[in-house]
Amino acid sequence: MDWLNHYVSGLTAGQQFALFSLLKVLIAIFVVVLPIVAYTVVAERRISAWIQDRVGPNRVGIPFTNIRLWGLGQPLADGVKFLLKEDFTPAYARTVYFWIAPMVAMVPALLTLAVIPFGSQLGAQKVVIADLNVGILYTFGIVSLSVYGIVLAGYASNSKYPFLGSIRASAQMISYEIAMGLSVIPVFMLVGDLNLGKVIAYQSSGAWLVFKQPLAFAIFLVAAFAETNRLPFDMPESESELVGGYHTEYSSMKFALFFLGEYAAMVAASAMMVVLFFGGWTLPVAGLDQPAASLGMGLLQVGIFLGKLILLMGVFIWVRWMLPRFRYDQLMKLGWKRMVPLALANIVVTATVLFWQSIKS
Amino acid sequence: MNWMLYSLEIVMVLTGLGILLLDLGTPARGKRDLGYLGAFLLGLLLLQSVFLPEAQEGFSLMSSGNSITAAPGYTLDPFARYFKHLFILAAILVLLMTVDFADRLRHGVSEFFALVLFALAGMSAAASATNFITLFVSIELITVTFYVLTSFQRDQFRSLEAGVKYLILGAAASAVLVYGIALIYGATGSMDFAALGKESTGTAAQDYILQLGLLLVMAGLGFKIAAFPFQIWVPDVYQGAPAPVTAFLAVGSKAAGFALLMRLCHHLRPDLQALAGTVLAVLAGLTILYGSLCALRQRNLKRLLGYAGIASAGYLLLGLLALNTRQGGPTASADGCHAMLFYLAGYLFAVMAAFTVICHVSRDGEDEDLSILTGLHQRSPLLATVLTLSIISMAGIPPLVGFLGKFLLLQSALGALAERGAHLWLIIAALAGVVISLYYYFGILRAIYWGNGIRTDEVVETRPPIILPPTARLTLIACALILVLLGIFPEPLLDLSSRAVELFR
Amino acid sequence: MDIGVHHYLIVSAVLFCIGLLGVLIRRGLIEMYMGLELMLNAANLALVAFSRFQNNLEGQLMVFFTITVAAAEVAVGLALIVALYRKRKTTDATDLTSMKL
Amino acid sequence: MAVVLMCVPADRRDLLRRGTLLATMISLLTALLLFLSLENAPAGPGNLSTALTALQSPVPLLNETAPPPLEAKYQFKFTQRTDWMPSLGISYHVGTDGLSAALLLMATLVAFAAACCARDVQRRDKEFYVLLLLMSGGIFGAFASLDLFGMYLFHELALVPTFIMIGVWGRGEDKNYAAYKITLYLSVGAMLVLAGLIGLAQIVRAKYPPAEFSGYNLLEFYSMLEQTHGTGFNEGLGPLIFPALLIGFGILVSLWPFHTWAPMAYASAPTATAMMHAGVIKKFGLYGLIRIVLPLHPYAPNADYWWQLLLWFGLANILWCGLVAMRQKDLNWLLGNSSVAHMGFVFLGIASLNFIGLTGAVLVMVAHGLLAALAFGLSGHLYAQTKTLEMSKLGGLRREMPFIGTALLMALLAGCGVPGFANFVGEITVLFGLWKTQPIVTAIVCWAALVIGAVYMLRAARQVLHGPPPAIRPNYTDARDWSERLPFVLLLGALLFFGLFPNWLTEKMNRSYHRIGQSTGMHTTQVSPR
Amino acid sequence: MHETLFYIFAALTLLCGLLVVFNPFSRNPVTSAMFLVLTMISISGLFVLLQAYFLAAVQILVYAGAVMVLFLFVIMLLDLRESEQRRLKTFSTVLGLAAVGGLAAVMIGTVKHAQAGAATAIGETRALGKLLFTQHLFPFEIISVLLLVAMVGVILLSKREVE
Repeated sequence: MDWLNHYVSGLTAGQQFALFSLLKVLIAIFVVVLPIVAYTVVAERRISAWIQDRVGPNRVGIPFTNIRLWGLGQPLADGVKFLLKEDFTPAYARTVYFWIAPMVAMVPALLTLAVIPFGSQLGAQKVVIADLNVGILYTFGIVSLSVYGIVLAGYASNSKYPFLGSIRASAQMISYEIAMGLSVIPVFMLVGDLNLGKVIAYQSSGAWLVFKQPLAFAIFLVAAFAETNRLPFDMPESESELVGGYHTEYSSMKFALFFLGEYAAMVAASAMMVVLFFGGWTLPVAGLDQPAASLGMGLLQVGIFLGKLILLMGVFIWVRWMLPRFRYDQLMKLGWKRMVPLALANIVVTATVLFWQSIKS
Repeated sequence: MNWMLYSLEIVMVLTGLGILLLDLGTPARGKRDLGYLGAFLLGLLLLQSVFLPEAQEGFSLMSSGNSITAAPGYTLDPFARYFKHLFILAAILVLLMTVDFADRLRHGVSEFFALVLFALAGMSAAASATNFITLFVSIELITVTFYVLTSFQRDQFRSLEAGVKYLILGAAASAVLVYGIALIYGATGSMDFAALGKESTGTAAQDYILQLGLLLVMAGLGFKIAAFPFQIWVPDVYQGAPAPVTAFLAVGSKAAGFALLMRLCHHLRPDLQALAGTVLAVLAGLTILYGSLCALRQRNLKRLLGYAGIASAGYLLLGLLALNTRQGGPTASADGCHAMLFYLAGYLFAVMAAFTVICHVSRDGEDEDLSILTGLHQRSPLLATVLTLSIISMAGIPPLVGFLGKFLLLQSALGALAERGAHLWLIIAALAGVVISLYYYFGILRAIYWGNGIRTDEVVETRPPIILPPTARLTLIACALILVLLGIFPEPLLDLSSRAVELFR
Repeated sequence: MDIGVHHYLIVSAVLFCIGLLGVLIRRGLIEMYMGLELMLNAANLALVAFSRFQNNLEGQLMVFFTITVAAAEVAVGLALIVALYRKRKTTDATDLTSMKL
Repeated sequence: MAVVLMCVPADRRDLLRRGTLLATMISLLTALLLFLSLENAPAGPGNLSTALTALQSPVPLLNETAPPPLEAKYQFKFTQRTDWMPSLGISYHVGTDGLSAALLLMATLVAFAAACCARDVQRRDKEFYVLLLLMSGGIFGAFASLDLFGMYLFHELALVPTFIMIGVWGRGEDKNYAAYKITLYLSVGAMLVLAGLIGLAQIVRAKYPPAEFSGYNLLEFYSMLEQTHGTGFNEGLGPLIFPALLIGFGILVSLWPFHTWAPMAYASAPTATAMMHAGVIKKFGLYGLIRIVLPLHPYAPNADYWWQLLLWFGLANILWCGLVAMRQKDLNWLLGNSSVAHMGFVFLGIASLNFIGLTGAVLVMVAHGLLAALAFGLSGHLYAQTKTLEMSKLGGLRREMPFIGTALLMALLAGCGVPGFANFVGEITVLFGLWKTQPIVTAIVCWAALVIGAVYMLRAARQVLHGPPPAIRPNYTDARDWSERLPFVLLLGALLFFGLFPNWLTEKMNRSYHRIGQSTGMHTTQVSPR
Repeated sequence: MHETLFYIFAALTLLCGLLVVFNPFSRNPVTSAMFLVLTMISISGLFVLLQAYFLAAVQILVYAGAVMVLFLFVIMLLDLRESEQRRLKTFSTVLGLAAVGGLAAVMIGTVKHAQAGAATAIGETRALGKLLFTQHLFPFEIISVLLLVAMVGVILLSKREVE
């Protein structure tokens, strides 16, 4: 380790920053997100099976052995399957966009994670890729880009169902983005800062915001479902109406990218909720609400964060199999006529309370 | 922050919102009456603004006689107040005009009323703007509202076409305006108009940036007032937009542009004033000639008035010429602005009267060709008389108020140029413009009184007399009376407008 | 070389001209509108650059307003273009000739 | 009065007609009274001229404010001055001296006659009478006004009525063209005048700051000239004022080469309009030349150059238009051209730059006003009967219409300057005056006036009144009763009266004008009579 | 670092901007729109370099995230595939090029001498917010009315015909 220390300290501040950032990015993607995504798929299938009172995928274990491991090898098998399937591009598709669309769908979800503090500190480094002052705005900016993947996919496919799906998607995502954005404003009014680290710090010194702002949380949750195109809001891909929506024409790895993108978006949304409403890496016990002093403590806090994240992912999966799909007009009505006014009311109430408090003190 | 200071804008917006809300509970037949409500409330507002207590002026902390500053970028000096009166008056007339126009607006009369009120709020804010942020924001409020208003009759292609043209060119003007603001901001380091008056501290390069920025800003405002190179939207938009919108555009939007231009020019430091004066002089001459010459061939009434409006924008620019003279000093420039204010007030009534007549004479979906006026003097003597008066006033023939406006403008321009004898061509252009304008204005008179060779008795058979609703009758008579009375007894208005430009002295 | 305000300004000026060019020579209304957006963005860039180098936040504030206005303008504008398209099945500026002398 | 008339329902024709007649009659009587009592009136303020203007024009009587020192100095009577637009230095200021009193008398007489002759208007007569009154009210105001702004404003009142009258009630194929032509020409002139007046006012304001701030006042202008000797006209836009006013007023009077509107408009206009315009309104330009341009002459740079131009243009008026008149086939065109030619005399009289010439010019103005009204009135009567004025289609009318025929003959004779009529006196005085400064011109003018005038006038008389009548034509009726004859009788009477007793006019004029001429230096510096 | 990033973003901005207007490979409006998105994002990068983080985020959020989606939406809805089959008029193109070239020369010539003050770290969201809600509250309110107008307008212009 000495040479490493030596090497690192020999670098300029800028180079150090670049190195650590790169490291963080690699870890976040390959150690955190992709495994979670992969196993969420398995979890989803198992949970749905459980809910529907069947078994679910339980065969695939370690390849070439007989060890089944409760089907934990399934993601690998799926991945191989995606890679090996024929990659088919329809003749009438707009080729360039057809290729770009899946990537555009995948990237924003990953980018969102850049500002999420997964933990407090590991050594001297903060466990966040970019500690932005305008973290939340950044998140929303990136999230707003995620619609391009779907829209482009629908456009590039040059076919009826994908097109309808993408139209729906863009309208739906833009609409719920508003509700989502409005819902978090009270949070930041309470915190007084846009930095996500500060949000966690605020929660560590008091109650979690889910208790202080239950309405905001509810709206955010619902909007998150819509943003990730998950049931009950999976209009863009509703199989029973649009075959597969925007990805009808996609196959093989391109399809997989959409798939992964959706789950990555789920991860991102859950992570946001953990940070905003569930105290992030803190637990109100045993001094876990202070920034970590040691490496072990730091890792533990990351673990806490991931635990909360997984719980929320579970909620996502659970809801998907419990609720029926909305009709499109109902979805819009809910978004515009219920969520937005409620979120606005929440802002006003919070502002009033804060104002009143400031007068009293 | 004193809310009373903003009370006019607040009330305007609230009235608009109120109309939108009331629309929900009003049966379809009663919706047009919301226009009366709006006009009535605006009337009250006008009263309130007239009697806005003098104590309002007590906010003044500056002793230089400058305007009172509430928050940065907003002032409620007599100048702003004068324009606010104008805008409110125009809006009242537009609302009243719209009530009779309502059955041609199939897509929501109440929204129309509300949009008019919002545009009014924008104009009102523009009159008070003293920094570029407020300027930009209020101009955009006006412009965006007019995009919608212009294309309001979306079942008619020409209305949409007008809207799209206004949109593209308007947006381009906004972009230019913002870039100009950026450059000025970069050179002065401040968004306030007042910063333009400070002595130059930077280098020559800084000055170039400032000048370029100023030119771009003037181009952006030139679009609003339809000065020469930026006038291309005018004829199509005037023709395509619904008549009340055209009227409002011709009066309100233009006046707002002039208000801003005047205030801006007033704050410029002398060398910039000279630059602006020269540019404006050239623009004025070209605008007058372009508008007058193009109007000659027009057959469409609204289009004709559009070109005539371009020409009158040119005359109005004459009022800013005084900037160009060192010797003239502040008094000369104040005289010019005084003339502009007076002209605008007269122009308001003339234009409103003319468009109200057009509203009643033209039928739905019909093109406003000059021939619709044929036999008007027998179909409705009142309409004929009022249109005649308004045309005469616009043409600048005594004793109507329009004459006095042109007289004042000419006087100020001559006064400004007297010391140097320069820009003589401009005066000649202006005079030529007036003469040319008589040709096309009198073409309208001719259409009213003896048509195009059609015997008048035949006309009576084909076109029934026009029956006017009482409010319209009242409005028209009021407009005509004001045109005449202000022409003969202009002193009250002169007094008002000279008090409004007091701060320019 | 240090990056000064003029670097940003040149970028913004060039971008502005590109946008203007787009407005002038493209004939599709939507493409023209995109050119307009470029112009507005160029102005924004200039404002932010000035704001930064003058330590004055008003420029950024102006950008905030500009962005908002642009959004509103785009909404209205696109609605208009759509309405036009419904009526005439065209979004080409050269087709807007119903009102000629 | 016009406003009152507007309220009368359109179907009461007699009422309309009588109302108009009454109005013009009252103003005629007032003007007469004013003219007669000019000598004896006190120098102080009086309301008579105000009353005259107020009768017709919309400017009502306001409270009187300023005492009139200047009025007395320049011998204006019946003055009244009231603040109108104090912030602009414009006041409602009226008053009369010999010159304007004479013109007012002539104007009211013509207006009365025109109102009498308006009977040929058959449709929409209400509008016609309203416009006629507006027109005459305006011109009375213009002659009575002592404020430059008011003068201009009152004159411009006639512009729109003329346009509409020619357009609606005019005759002939070209009436639209004629209407536009007269309007545009007149407005070009008016614009030049306006610009000149504004420039003038600015110089007056700059150089002559009196206690009560003004600028547009005629008397202050005189006073300023007298006190400052006209400095201020050499700098800035100053040098342009004189030519602008000269040309502008010239256009208003149909100065050659800007005269082409006049014959055409008179040929197309309805009778009353032609009478009013040719007789009275056109004289405003001359009035302006005498009132404003002439006093300015000694002080304006390059004035002599322009003055020379005026002289030659005036000469061209006589010769050119006389020759053109000779070639006319239509009676009204002939009369119109001859009227333009007569204007040449006035120009020459003014351009002669001496007192005698000026007196002659004013005489011609008055005489020609009466004459033009008479001639156009008669031709209007003819047209009403015959529906044409082409001289080849007329002939032998004197037998069928003895009264009209005789009157027309007398008018034509007056037109070619037969002694006994006022025209003769005026023209001869002009020539006397001109002789002193421009003998060669005078010779040409003499020849032209005598020969050309005689040729076309007598030719007209022969063709219309005598000669063989066309084969088939309906019976024409003469002027039947006194009401039809009255205007012609009055006009003829006045012509003869002033022809026989010109002193009646000239004395009053001279006395008041002398003072102005002296004080402004015209008389003393530029002209040395002996 | 700052310089490199500036040149990267500036080049990207201009390149993408140019491709919005002139695309030698495609006349498809969607392509233009996508390059416009890229331009916006690069400009946002420039904003970050200028330490205007808030505006950078807003730029992406509003322009790239909402405005451009709207554009794309409309293009797709109207199905403007080959919108520019008509030939550009040579004359107007040349004229436009000349005019814009002149303007560019003037602007760049003017702007290149602009002087830089010493930049210090500003651009705090908090400061911006304070400014917005105290001194410039009035324009802020006006903007809100403007948005309302836009909303009303869009609905009016695009709602279905009611008979």
